[in-house]
Amino acid sequence: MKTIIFKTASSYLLPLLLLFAIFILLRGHYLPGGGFVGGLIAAIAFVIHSFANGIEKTRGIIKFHPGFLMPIGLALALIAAIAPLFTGGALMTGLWFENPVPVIGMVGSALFFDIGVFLVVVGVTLTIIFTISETI
Amino acid sequence: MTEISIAILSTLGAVFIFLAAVGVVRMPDLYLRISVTTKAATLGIGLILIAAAFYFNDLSITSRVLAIILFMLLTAPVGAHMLGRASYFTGVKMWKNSEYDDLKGKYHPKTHVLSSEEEPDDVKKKV
Amino acid sequence: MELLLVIIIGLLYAAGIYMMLRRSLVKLIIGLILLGNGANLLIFLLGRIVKGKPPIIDDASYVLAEIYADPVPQALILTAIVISFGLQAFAIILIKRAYKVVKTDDLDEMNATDEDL
Amino acid sequence: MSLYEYLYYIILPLLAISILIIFVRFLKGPTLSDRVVSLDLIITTGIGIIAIYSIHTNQPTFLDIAMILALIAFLGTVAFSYYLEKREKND
Amino acid sequence: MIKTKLLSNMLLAIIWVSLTGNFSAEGFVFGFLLSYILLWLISTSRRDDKYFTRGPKIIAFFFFFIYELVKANLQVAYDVMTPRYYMKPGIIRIPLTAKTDLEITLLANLITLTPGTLSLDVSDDKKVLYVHAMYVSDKEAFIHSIKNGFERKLLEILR
Amino acid sequence: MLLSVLSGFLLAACLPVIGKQIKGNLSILLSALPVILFIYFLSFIPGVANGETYHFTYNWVPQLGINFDFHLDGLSLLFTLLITGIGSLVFIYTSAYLKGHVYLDRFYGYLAMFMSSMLGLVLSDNIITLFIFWELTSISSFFLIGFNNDSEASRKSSLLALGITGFGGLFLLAGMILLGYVTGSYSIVELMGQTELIHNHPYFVLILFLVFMGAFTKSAQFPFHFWLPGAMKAPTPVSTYLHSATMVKAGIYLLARFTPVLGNHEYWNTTLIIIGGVTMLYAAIHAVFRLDLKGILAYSTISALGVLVFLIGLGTDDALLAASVFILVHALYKATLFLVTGIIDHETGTRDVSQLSGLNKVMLPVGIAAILAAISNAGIPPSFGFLGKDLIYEATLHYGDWAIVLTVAAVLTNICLLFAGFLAGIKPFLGKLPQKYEKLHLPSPLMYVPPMILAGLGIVFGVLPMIIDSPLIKPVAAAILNTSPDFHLALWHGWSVVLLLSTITIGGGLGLYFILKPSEGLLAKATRFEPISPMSIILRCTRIFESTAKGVTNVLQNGYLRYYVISILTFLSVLLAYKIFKGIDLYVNFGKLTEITLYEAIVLAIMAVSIVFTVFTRSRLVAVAAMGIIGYSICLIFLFYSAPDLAMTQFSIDTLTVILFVLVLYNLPKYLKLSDTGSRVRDGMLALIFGGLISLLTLEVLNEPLEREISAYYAENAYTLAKGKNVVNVILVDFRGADTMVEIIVLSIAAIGVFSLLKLRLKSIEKE
Amino acid sequence: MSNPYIILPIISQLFTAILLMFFWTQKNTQKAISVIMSLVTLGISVWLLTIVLKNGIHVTQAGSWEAPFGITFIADPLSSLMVLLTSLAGLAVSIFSVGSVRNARVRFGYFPIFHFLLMGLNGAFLTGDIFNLYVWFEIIIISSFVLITLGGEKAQIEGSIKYVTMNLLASAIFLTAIAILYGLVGSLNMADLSIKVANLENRGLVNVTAILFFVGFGIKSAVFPLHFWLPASYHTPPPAISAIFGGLLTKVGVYALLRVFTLIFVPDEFMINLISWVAGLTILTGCIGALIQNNIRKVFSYLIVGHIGYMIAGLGMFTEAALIGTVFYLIHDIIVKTNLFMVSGLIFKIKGTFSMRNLGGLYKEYPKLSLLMAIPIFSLVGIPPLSGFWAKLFWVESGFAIENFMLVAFIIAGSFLTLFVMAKLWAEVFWKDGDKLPKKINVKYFWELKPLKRTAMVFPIVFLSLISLYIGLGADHVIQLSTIIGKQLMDTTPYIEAVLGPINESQP
Ligand code: NA
Ligand code: NA
Repeated sequence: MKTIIFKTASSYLLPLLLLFAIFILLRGHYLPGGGFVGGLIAAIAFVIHSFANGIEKTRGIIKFHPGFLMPIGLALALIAAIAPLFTGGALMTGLWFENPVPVIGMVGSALFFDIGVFLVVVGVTLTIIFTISETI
Repeated sequence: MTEISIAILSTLGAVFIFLAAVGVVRMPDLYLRISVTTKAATLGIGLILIAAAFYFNDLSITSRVLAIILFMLLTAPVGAHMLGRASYFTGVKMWKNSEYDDLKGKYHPKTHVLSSEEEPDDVKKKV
Repeated sequence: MELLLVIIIGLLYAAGIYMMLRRSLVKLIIGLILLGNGANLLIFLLGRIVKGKPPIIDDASYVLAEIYADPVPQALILTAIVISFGLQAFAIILIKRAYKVVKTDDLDEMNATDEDL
Repeated sequence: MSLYEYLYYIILPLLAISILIIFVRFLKGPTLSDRVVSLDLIITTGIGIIAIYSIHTNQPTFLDIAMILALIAFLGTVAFSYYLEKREKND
Repeated sequence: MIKTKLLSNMLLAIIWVSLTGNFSAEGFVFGFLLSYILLWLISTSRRDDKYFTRGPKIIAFFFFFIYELVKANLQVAYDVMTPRYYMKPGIIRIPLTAKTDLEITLLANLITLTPGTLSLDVSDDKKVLYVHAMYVSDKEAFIHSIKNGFERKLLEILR
Repeated sequence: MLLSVLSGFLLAACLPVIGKQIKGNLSILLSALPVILFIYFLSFIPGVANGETYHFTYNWVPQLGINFDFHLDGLSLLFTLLITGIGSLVFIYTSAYLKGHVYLDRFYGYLAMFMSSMLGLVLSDNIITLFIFWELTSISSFFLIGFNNDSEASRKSSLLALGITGFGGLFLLAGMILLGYVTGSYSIVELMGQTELIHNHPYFVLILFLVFMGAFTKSAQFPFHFWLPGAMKAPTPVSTYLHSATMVKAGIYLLARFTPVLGNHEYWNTTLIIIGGVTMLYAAIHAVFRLDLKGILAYSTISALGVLVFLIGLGTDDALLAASVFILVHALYKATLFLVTGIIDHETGTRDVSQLSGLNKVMLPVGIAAILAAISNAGIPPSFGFLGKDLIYEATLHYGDWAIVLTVAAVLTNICLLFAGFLAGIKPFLGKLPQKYEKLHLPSPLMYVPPMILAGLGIVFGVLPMIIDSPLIKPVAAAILNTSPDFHLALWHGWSVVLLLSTITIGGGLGLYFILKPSEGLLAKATRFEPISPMSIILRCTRIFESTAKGVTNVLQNGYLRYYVISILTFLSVLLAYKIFKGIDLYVNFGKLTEITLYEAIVLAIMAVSIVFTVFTRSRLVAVAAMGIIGYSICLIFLFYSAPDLAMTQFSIDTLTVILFVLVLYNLPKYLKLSDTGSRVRDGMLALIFGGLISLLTLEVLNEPLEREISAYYAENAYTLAKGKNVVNVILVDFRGADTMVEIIVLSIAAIGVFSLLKLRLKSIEKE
Repeated sequence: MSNPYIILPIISQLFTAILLMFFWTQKNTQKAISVIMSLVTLGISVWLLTIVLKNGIHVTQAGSWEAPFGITFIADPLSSLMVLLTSLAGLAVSIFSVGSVRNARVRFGYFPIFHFLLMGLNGAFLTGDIFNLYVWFEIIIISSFVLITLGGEKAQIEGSIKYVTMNLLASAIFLTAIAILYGLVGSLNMADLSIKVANLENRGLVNVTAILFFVGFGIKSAVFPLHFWLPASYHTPPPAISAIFGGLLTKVGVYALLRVFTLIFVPDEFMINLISWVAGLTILTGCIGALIQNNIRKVFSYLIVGHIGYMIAGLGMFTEAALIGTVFYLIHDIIVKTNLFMVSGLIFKIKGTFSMRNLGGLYKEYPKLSLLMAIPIFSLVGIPPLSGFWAKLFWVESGFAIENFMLVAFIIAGSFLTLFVMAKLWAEVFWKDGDKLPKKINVKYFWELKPLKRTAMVFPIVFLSLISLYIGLGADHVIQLSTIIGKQLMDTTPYIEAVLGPINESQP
């Protein structure tokens, strides 16, 4: 859409929303939120940007096909899930670092898992919306 | 003291929202409805959110409330603009008592280019 | 409150079914979505509803002490919602593709595969 | 009447009634744009309800939902506008 | 350029800190790093942003604006609640002094948020703003009030 | 022994590989297998003659007690000798008959497979193994009948044959299983010891019925006989081997085998006498009117099979002895006649008996074989056939009150059979040789020697019955009777009623032969009754069945999705309603319900209206938007009832769904076709009933107390063990993290699906 | 016995799928990865079944949360067997895909989705949690949706709409059933449910819930009158996809029915009658439908329905022997149906059509291939002693034992119809003179393919044919295995104790 107003607003919204998305992701273990909603917000940020500036521009920002985020996220989640297997533990057994990390709190495999979820959700949402917008 | 300010803020907020609600029903055309609701609702929500900030009296919550308000102030008018513009394109009519329509004929129907030309006075006429 | 919710759930199921029985592919998908919503609410209600006590442990404590809402149905619904989203997204795109190749939204014209080819 | 009762028995119903009124516009239309306006306003009002409810239940976490509502309401409006323009173009 | 980036970065870090409510040094450092990465991720070489340099001024303008918003609402409220319509709506063409995208956008948004006005669109050559207004008793006076009111004040702050 | 049974399969399995090499003159080498087997089985004669039986056990599926338990007694020995003996001759004959045929290797493969199956059938003591071999004979027969598969008639006949025999086979299977269930054993030898138990068991009639169905279909008894004439589409060696000498006798074998188990019971005897009697008469009369040599032989074979069933049905010692003899008699002369027919067909190119005469002049050895066989068939002394016929009359004459009726039936049958035999065996060879056949010459000895051997045996056994009397026939009768009978075969029994009957038969048959001249007109007269023949009736039933099948399938599988949905929901609703109203004590515990508040009621009211609006609005977009409102209302409900995570997710997903819809809908055409009021009312009723049932069910479940063991555990341990305070999220990423893992995979797949659905365009070469 | 590695069949498929996504555009790499990893998974599955048979049931609790609090994965003989069968069929179809799936489809995610589907199947078999089962079902559904529509041809779309609708409806019903079950007992672990449901006093509600599960799984396994989607859709996608659908997908429904109706809801008399009637009518509709079809894939599709009826009949008789029969048939059916759909693909490649009217002469032109194809065709019929035969012994005997003659009659009738249908198919496709039949343009015929591709299409058929020969001729081993499983289906105590630990005496 060719509107200066929207275009301008969207370029400021993008970093803000991404920040918010990561915020939601990281605090999910303590308060409502988490990888899924966080990922959705991040995706929405890009979608809004693409509505305003066209998909090509948004693609330029992401630098690769968003679908590629899916295997990356899946791989991350998978690694987090099966890491315990290498030490003889059951699938998805929580592995935790000894001490809490500042800001984030306790860091463990669950966090990496959630980040995997986050990436997958971003990849999925963007793939779907971009594909359909392109073929309209 | 806090309680009273919360009560006042939330009442005002609710009333503004109520006004917006009545407005959206009562206003005779789409543009007026957009016009009414954007501000009434934004203001009303802002007030209620501030009431909440007062209530919790916590820095992180206050800052979050401010972030929401900021965000709404940023997006509400943009949304209104987009919807208004798109509606005009699709030929949503203005209220019969409307006085001017400077936008008439300025959109190129195919390319959606909006020109800035001022039309001759004889063309400019009441709707 | 449960009574009202029960009625709404029944209504959602009924509406979902009714929409599935229309001839329009779009309505069919809407029907399926309504049905999904009904099922989600059903899980929610049957996990027994509790007002205003989200299952979040507050800053000071280590366990959920007082009466809290059952977190299990919530987790189930979350999963179900997300999964249905994936399925719905696909189904919605299917509408588009179907329109492209069959040139209609009318389900009655999509029955060639039941004929003997 | 305590603040809680006030919020619960006056403000919350007032907001709910507002939604009901807006919903009338949604039902009446007549154009899709009107419905989008009312949808947007319903969500906005929803944010108000959430804020009041978070006070009532003393759960500040609900405010985050408000944030997401605001964000997504915007997305919805944008998408509908996008749709309206696209559709017009294809006619 | 570097300065602009740094400032945006700082601002985002501050927003992060207020979002999380964690006003400690670590929180800030983390927010700073995070926004640094984000800015790096979303940056394109063509960008030339001045938004973040104007941060504080914008916040000041924000409070001025709240006042206008309340005023606007009261006026509309009256019209909504009373049975008769007092309005004379119309779409008005307003020539712009504002030049940059940011100026135009802010102006348009502010106009939308003020009494009975709604920015419908900006012409593609950025010379004209089309505004839908509820009360246009006198067209020239209306254009003048916009240009002298919001636009001037805004440009003062921005430039 | 296992090897001897399975060797045919091995040979068949090797043939596709080595087939190319043996197609030429080497094919006769394959005959070595049946010859060796024949000799091998001959070696059992002395032992069997002494009343010994041999038992061989090879484990196969001991779990079920299904093993290769081979039991060799007189009965099985007779059959193995027939199978391998006639088999040897047929193998030899084939090497000349189908010389140079492209698919000769296949043919031998099927033949070998058949031979093995047949051997397995007659040797098995285990009734399940017996059934397995039984089915294998049907399958081999299917392939052999359809050997000339370019011809549609061949394909049809083979399907028909397989249809009938397969159909019966399944009954037999059920019967065998039932026998096993009743007695706890699958061994025939053991079953013989439990006759009393079986006879008195409530399932006895059922068992009889099932076994009979198997035997009758296989042995082409009325009314299942009609597949056999069709089976004559097969090359002549097949007709010889399968459809006269061996396979069709499997049913006879089965009945004989089960006589000690199931026989000696009123139902057994009556049924067999009636079915056998009807078959022998019906088919014999039919044989008279045929023109096609093979047709004549087919019907006379059916008739002969009827005679055998009839005899087994009589069940007396005499009758069973007669049956034992007649099996051999028939095998010898009928195989000869078939082989001869094959030669005639091969040389003259026709099988129309009205066109054939005087062939003796060009192929005398063949004629001799044929005439000898016809004599044996006619029961003219001193042939072996005479001996057989005498025994039959002996049996009928001594069958109490019904003796006269039965004897008359037997005589009539034999007259017709005699006629048929003369028609096939004598008519072509005597008389004037048509000019067109003058240049014919004798075929390869490989073709005419086998029938000569068989026909010769038919006379030798008649003259010297002692050769086979105690070594072969006696043990057969012993096996059928399960006792040791005392008798001797002899050509001459002195002047008796039996001799009179024989004379009448021969006289009648000869008379008929000279009066009736086979012609088209005669055939046409006979075929007038075709529409009421069992074949027509059964085929008509099949057609009705098929069109019903088509109708039912088309009605069920009508292509309209909504009817599929309706059928599912009706099914579910009926079951639910039945179970809810019948099994549940309906009540509502109001004390447990929470209060109703105004704002929630408003939200729910809005939701209800939106639902109705979604359903009834005419615009798809408005429906989608209304669906959005439904979603937002649900979001608020989640919020009110302590589910912030859910509210967030529901809200975001709902909006995304609406957006997707919007993006997809923009180019869809207006939907105009509205369904009629009737169907809308019907759908509405169904929907409301279903929704109502779900509501009712929900209310009832709400009355029950809910155990909270699991959520209590989560509440306890979410922070202490899983280090998270948002219990829902802890469940999602930890307690039930596997769900979430799967969930994101679902999303990824959906995204890939969307991507390929919209982007993938097949090039025309890639479309399939 | 606790063993965290029992989930390896799932993990290895997931790993494969993710790996394939990284090689999105490299079709040859994808093919190689798919085949190699299918082999690896097969190895893992063999190992799994071996240890389960040797040491008893193996369990792992995801997240190390003791049952019933976490999600239990459990490898009992039945689930390990299903995993093994999935891996066998998976390997065959993977190789077959190398030869038969078009590059365009490979470039749009065929192989990743295929492995996701296999992962979903393995997950469904190995999980011990009812909601987790739902989730795996969704994986199966979504990946099958994508596969069935991959290419987006008209027939595919039309078929898939029915497929999608019915599966989503089934999911909704399944989810409803889970909701009610949770609302009644507050648990999701199947072993735990087994105990808790048995202890529930309100049997009426339990029965209603059972109905919901029955219908939900019934749709998925395509029983009458819930099956209509199957004949409408299974013949539409490319043959490799049909093969995996025909072989495995409906059997997941059967598996779920077996699991739920032995472990959680032990059928009462009403349920037994219901299942029996449904089974009988399923056999009849399926086989009758097959009788009148001309498209060979539709013939096979209808036969899937009919033969699902057999397996359900085994459940309906609810005796140990009948269940043994069902398990045996399950083994046979997965292998043979997968094979048959591959055979149909091969026939299509050779002749360019699926229609019997236009097919013919195969026996003349490709005698050895025809004989090869005869193996699955006649195995399906159950010509003794081929693999389809043995299960019928168990069912017929059970039917007589419990005096359910109706089911015996249906099974016999079904066998006869199958025999006739397949013989007709043989006569039409292989025997009929094929010289005069029309040739299609724009189709790349079998003989034009590269030798590697031809091998890739023929080898898996050989592979599965050998397996079905083994099932038939070496029936003893398979029966031993089925007997172990059938026993455990009737006596669920080992299953429950493996998950929850020894049950104390106070619980009934
Ligand atoms: Na979360
Ligand atoms: Na989830």
